[in-house]
Amino acid sequence: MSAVAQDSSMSDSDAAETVGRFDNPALMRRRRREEVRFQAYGLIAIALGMSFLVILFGTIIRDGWTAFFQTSIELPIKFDAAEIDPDGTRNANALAQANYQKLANQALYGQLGVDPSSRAQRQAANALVSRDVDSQLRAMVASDPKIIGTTQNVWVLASGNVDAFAKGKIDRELPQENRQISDQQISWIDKLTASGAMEKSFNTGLFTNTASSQPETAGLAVALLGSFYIMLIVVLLSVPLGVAAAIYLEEFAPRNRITDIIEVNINNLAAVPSIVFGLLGLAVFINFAGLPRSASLVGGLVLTLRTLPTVIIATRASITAVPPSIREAALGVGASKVQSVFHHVLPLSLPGIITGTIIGLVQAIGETAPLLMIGMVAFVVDVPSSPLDPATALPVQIYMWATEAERGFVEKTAGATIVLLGILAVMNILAMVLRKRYERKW
Amino acid sequence: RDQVKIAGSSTVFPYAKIVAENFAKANAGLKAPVVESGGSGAGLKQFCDGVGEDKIDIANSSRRIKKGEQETCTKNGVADVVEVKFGYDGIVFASDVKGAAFAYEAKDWFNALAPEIVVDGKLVANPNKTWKEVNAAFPEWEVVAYIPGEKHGTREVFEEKVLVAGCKATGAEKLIAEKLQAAGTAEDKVKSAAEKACAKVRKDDGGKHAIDIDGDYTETLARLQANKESIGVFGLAFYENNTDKLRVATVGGVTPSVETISSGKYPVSRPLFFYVKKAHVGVIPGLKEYAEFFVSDKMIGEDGPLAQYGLVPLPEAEAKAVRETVKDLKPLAPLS
Amino acid sequence: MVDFSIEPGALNSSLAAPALPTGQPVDYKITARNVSVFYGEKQALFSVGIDIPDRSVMAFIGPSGCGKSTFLRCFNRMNDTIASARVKGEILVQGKNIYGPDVDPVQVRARVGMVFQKPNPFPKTIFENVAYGPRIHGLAKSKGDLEEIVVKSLQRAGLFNEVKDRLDGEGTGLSGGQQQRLCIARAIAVSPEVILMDEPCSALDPIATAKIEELIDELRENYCIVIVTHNMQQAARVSQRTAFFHLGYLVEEDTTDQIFMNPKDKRTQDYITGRFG
Amino acid sequence: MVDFSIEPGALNSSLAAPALPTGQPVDYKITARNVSVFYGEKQALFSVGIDIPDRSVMAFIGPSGCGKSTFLRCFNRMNDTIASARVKGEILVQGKNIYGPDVDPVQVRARVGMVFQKPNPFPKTIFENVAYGPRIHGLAKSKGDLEEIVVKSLQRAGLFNEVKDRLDGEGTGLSGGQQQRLCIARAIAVSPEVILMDEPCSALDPIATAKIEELIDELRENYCIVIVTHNMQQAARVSQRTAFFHLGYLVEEDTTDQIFMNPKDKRTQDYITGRFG
Amino acid sequence: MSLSALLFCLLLAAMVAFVIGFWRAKRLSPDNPRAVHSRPGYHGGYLALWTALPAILVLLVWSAVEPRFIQAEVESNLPAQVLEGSEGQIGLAMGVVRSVATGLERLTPAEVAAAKASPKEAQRLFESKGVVIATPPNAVVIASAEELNNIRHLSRLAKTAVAAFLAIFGFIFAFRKLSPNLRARNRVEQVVILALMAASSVAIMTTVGIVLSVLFESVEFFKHVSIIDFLTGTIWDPRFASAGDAGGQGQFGLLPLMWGTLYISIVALVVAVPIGLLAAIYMSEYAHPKVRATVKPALEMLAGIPTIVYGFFAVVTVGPFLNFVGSEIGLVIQPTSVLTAGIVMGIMIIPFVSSLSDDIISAIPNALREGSYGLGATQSETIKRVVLPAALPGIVGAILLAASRAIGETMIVVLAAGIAANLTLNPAESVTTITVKIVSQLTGDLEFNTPQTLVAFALGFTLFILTLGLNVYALYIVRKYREQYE
Ligand SMILES: Nc1ncnc2c1ncn2[C@@H]1O[C@H](COP(=O)(O)OP(=O)(O)OP(=O)(O)O)[C@@H](O)[C@H]1O
Ligand SMILES: Nc1ncnc2c1ncn2[C@@H]1O[C@H](COP(=O)(O)OP(=O)(O)OP(=O)(O)O)[C@@H](O)[C@H]1O
Ligand SMILES: [Mg+2]
Ligand SMILES: [Mg+2]
Repeated sequence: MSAVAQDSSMSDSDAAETVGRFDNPALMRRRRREEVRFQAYGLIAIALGMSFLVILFGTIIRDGWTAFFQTSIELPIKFDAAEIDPDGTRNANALAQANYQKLANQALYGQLGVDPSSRAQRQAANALVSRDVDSQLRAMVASDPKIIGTTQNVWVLASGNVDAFAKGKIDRELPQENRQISDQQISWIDKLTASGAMEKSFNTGLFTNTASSQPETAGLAVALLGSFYIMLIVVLLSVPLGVAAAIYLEEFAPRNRITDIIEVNINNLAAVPSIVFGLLGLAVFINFAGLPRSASLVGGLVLTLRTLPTVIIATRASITAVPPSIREAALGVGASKVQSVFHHVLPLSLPGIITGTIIGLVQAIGETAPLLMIGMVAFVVDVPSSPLDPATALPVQIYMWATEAERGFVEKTAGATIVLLGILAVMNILAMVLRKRYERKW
Repeated sequence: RDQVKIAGSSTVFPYAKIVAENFAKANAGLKAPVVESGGSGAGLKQFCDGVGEDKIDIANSSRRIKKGEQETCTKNGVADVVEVKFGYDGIVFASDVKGAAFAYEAKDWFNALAPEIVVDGKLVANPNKTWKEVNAAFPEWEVVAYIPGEKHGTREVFEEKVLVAGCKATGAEKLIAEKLQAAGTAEDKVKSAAEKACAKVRKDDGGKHAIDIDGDYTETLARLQANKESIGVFGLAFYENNTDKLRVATVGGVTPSVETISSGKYPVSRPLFFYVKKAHVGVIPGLKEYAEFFVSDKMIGEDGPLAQYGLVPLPEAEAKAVRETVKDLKPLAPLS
Repeated sequence: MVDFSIEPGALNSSLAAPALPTGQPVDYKITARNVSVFYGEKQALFSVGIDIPDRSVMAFIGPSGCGKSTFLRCFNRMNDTIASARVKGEILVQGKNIYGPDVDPVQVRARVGMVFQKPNPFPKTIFENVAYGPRIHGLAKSKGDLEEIVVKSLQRAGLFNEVKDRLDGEGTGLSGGQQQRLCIARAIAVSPEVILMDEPCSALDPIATAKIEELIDELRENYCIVIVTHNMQQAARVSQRTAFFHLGYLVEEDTTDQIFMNPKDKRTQDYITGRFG
Repeated sequence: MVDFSIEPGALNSSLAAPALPTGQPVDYKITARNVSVFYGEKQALFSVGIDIPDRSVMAFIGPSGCGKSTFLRCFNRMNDTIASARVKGEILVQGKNIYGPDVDPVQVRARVGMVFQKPNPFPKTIFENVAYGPRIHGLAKSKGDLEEIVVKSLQRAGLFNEVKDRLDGEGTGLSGGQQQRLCIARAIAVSPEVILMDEPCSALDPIATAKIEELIDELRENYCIVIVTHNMQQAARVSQRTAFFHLGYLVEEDTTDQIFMNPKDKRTQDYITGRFG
Repeated sequence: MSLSALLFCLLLAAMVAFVIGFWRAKRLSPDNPRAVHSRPGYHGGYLALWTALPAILVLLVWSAVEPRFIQAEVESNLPAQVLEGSEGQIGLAMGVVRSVATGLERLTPAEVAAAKASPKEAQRLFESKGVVIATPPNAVVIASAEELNNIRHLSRLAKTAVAAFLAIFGFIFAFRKLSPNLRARNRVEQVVILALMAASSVAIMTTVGIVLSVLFESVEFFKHVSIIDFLTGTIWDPRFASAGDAGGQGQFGLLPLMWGTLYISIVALVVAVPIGLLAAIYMSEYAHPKVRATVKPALEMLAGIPTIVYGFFAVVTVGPFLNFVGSEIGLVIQPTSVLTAGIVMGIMIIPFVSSLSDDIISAIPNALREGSYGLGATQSETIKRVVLPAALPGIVGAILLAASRAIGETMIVVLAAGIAANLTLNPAESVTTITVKIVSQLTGDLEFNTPQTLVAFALGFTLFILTLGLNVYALYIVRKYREQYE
């Protein structure tokens, strides 16, 4: 025993030889330090993990929150009957064919005092509003032909570059030739802003628009719907299949070579790079089964196979953690094996199953590579009405926007990521609630 | 199927998108085509997979179809393929907007990136570590160039129009050819073998001088911003959309632009194609219309949205020929 | 050391276990022949044979680790659930070999109930613990029926008063003895024909023990009961016949009186007089 | 129903528990004052106070669910591990309040060992189970030392002979009684100052029980032992003082002789004569 | 009736059968439920299964075969010049026929007549009903389309009849079997177990599918490149088939890629396992439940961020940061390096370790912890020596899953580790992985039937074998250290 002063009055060394050993203060201090250190490690680990999360989210949100706002310009547009409907027949087809862009441009020239005879000036002014303005005006006319001949104040979308400039993504201080926005345009923008004819508002188009080659009109509708279909398919297939497979392997399968092979095989599937699943999907679902390319059904099936190993592994792990005495208790009152599993083991392993499912889903919702092989990395304009129609998915949209050249897509990329993270957060909160309901200690 | 399906090059993808979008607006009864991006090779592979409703109708490509690919096509029953060349893609060199200005000659690139260069009439391992050593007019930056990875069609153009040209200009090619001949390479193969050797890129210093980029130009841009003293290779369209971040270098004294490229003054560019499956015309609604719409003056003309985006338009004569080809659906003759 | 042995002679007076009426044709509920059990390579039970009459209590006694639980678990094929365990020989319940090829072990277990050595309540409410068996066997026609069964079983197991106001509390939140009684209630709730009890009273205080013994006595009227116990007095009190096990062998089996007062085997005698080991 | 009560008079002769020598200044190892325990809202123990002398055995008796285990678990702050449990009052071990603010429960538990009601061997080998405590407390200088401690502890718990040739077998593969003895061996391997035993013999046969009782007797020479038991004879045999609990209250606490022969409280009397409930 | 309507009807029938079975079983022995082997619910299930299952199986098979059969039938009536064409061309023609057939079904009889009269009118009519076709349909096409509609109609009728017959027959068969002795539970449970088994066979079939979908192309690749060179080569330089030069073959040495894969995965695990495991331990053993309830799902979000976002994070933030740190301490850390990729990937896979381990640790029975505390062990000792060993198999499973994810990850590596295949020990240099090469060879502008693209399949196959080996080893380890509690 060391001679160091004893640090606890508990250690009254009354019961000398044998009993005093716990008062080895050096050892005790070491153990206590060990304990503190261990807890600290845990805290540090959590702190690290959370700070990664915060940093990642921070950068994404910093880059992306502006995507939820959009610059528009208010123009007094004269719906000139001579321009729109020269014959005066109000024929829908004729109305659709009219040159609405011109109406907007003319309103703009008036607003800014542009000299219509200078081609350069005209072009510079035209570049302020979105090329999509014609669809907007056409839709207005189509829904209410009575506005023909009147002048309406219309908020039209500013072009991507103007939007980026208004959000400070293009540096005003740069020399003109290095900017997408000329000095002339800047002065116009300043003028519009000063007069209140240029404002930022919430960008509903981000959710309702489909793919577009211009950042200001590009939206996530197709991707959201595609991801929704995919997730629906993945949840409906991978959870029952995965849980069933795990139950079979853990509770019913005889322990032998074959189950070993299956076990290894499932673990192995989890390591197969996701693009290989894409190859599989291409070979099996598209070439063999004849399902259409680019369809979210195929995407869902491929990601189901991709998610399955995760669900199976997590489920098996939590099934093994259920103590055998619970199974015995059930069998002892005359429950069959199937009953004991479904009545007792499964409910007890639900938290683990939920975790596995969530991790699998979270992984599936962020997957791009396999979708590349089955044609979902695509430009899709039409909103899919069923899982058999061409669609994209959120991560794919993020991937495609990330590789776009235009400045406006940079914030769109981050904005779409925020949307994805929002969905993840919702899924996680759901899982949290479920897990809480089923968690038990015994 | 009531919708055209397209796949292929990611370089052509942005152009195809713009056309697809406008196509739908211009044709009320027809749906917008679905355009996939996955690389020319992947696109052509699907394209040559056969005819049928479940196969794609058009393949975009940033290079010409290869002989082997055409053979596969024929073998799979895709006999008649219409080749449509719709414009050029300029390839530019750029550094960070606040960085130094570069005025390249092809030989500068060769001297910077080749594994062996000519010094005093002899081939030696490339000793150049900084751009200043390559060319005294350049700043003292370490040689760090982000060049397209080997999977990119751009790489081929870079090698052919820059490295091999530089190789020839510095006289390295001759030395290499001599060396090959001495090593016993057959006479008729020496030329191509030497050209191939010229296209090699140095790998010394852990490969930090020439860094392959497999991703897109956004990746190159990100890397450039992470390391401001470096040079990247971009497409003209990408550069034009990012002039506030990039400073373009001249090649042979010519600044790259739509005009200089279409006039042929700027040397580094490549044609862009798409291929139409003739068997699907008349079966898939909108296919022929799409192809015609694509090559119309409204799209690929000098004032069209593609040029606005950065496409180098075809010279008028070529454009006219292409329109003819599309109209008559003239199939591509077997390549030699 | 305190002497805690029971003098053989003393048994007669203090332990009033009624012997089986002789002369009657005995109706055996369980018959085991040549039962050997292996855990992997290790043999835990060696060729044991026994006949257990209906409407009576059979006690298994013997030193710890001698194979009592193992043998008991053979009667409802509970050993099937241990991967390494292998059972040889045959066990007839009501004349039918429960290890026969076309036998459904589930049905065996429904007929042969079991209370385990370590209390193992389900991590559910107390009510659900007891109601589980009747539910899966469809013993209750209505909710009222079910409640009645649960209450009755809890009462018989002597637990009802303690838990009556928290039937929807967790079964695992009970004290050790309460858990054991809960398990007993759970077992009798399905009224099996045979009840196997592996030291049902080891966690119980004398009063609770008395209640359980009373219950056993009552159940004996209709059922066949096999009980493992370390408490010799208990064996003497509740059982009609007793079997003594040692190192995996059935050493001696006879009426309880015989075993306690007149053991034939030296080992039995040594054990019950505490002169063992 | 068989009468299994112990006549108060009979105790004197058959149970030779030596009472504490009187007149000496008593040296209390544990002193509890006003201890109340709550599980969530429910109060399980009501303001209990007790003094436990050193070098003696204190037995807790009482009906199932009366709070014996709960109280016992207060002595080494084991209740800390149950999230819903709250302890009020103070418990002094060797004069120091173990619920004091600067007390390390770990150190408390090292000094106050425990054997649990349900055997809970670690899923390790038998050797590792016993070696675990000495290892973490650094009690063995060498491998030989450690082996010696393990063997000795197993011997004292009366398990060594049964498991000597499979020390590297799984602790969980033992029979119920063997597991319990393993847990006892594990607890004494670290030779704590106080040993708390929650029904240590409930899973044991008489011989093993005798061994454990012998062990308790032996340990008493140096340690303070608190034992929960349902077996009145056992309480009488091994303890010097006995405390009777009922419904969360400490009803009576006195020398074992007094409690069994001359209980002051009606409830105590009823309980030990089996007239309870 | 359409397939979905039929399936719906069968499900309805199954429900009815269930109810009938249920009531029938209740009547079997109303007083003594024990006299009946199985609960009424199982009898109901038995009846329902017999009613619906055979019919559904037959229907599914029928529907799988039907299109081919119909196609063959209609095809045989197509004009000869179409039939002479390739299979694809016939397919295209059939596509048109199918579209026209759909169109015809949407027309009123009067319109049909009009359509038959004039192809142009037909095209216009179809378009007005939402069926767009490329060329005006001629008479032959319309005739074929009508035939197609007829056959479809017939087939649908037959299908309905067969399904109805099977359902009724199955119901009667099963109903007559209902008796107290019927082991309905066992039967139903057998079906359940079969279904479970089928579910676990999906995994096997996936593997088979994967092997098959990469095997042929791999074999094709090995015709060009010797398998030995591939496996033992130390240089990866598959030359781009340069301008007009088809024979541009390079060196396909696997080792640098394999090394890169393993190296990056190891770095990722070195980041993720300690952080994940310690976080899991802290969450399940120390933290307040509320903290756990928020931290756990928050960490899980890390797994869902698209990898391209991670990739750009690596390029823009982590790479330069490491470079800066390196230069401060006098090391050259390239912005794209093993470290960058490993660290970022490690961050991504943290939740795989943390969440799964947390669940598994929480599932360890409390009695074990109490046993350890009772001996005076500190909480950390208890965790390290009792809880973790008991939880080991599950934790290994979690780590394996994380490792798997790391090995299979692509996007992060492309951006953060580069695409240069180096065989280096220096973590500050850039390497590349098998997956990167798979993706880049598959998605590039390369010619598709050259070794340069075929190698992607060989790589996929090799990776498959590689991870298989790792998993076998892991299984062996788990078996060895497995601890069973209770
Ligand atoms: N699952 C098992 N695996 C391996 N051996 C086992 C297992 N269960 C029991 N044994 C061994 O079989 C023998 C008999 O065990 P059993 O549980 O039948 O004893 P027991 O008579 O019930 O003892 P106790 O009275 O202590 O409960 C013992 O040696 C025990 O160690
Ligand atoms: N974890 C717990 N949560 C809630 N209530 C509990 C818990 N543990 C014990 N109780 C309750 O506290 C009371 C006292 O329990 P305790 O375990 O102390 O009884 P005991 O005297 O040891 O009984 P036994 O002899 O049956 O073991 C009982 O009513 C019990 O139900
Ligand atoms: Mg036992
Ligand atoms: Mg207790």
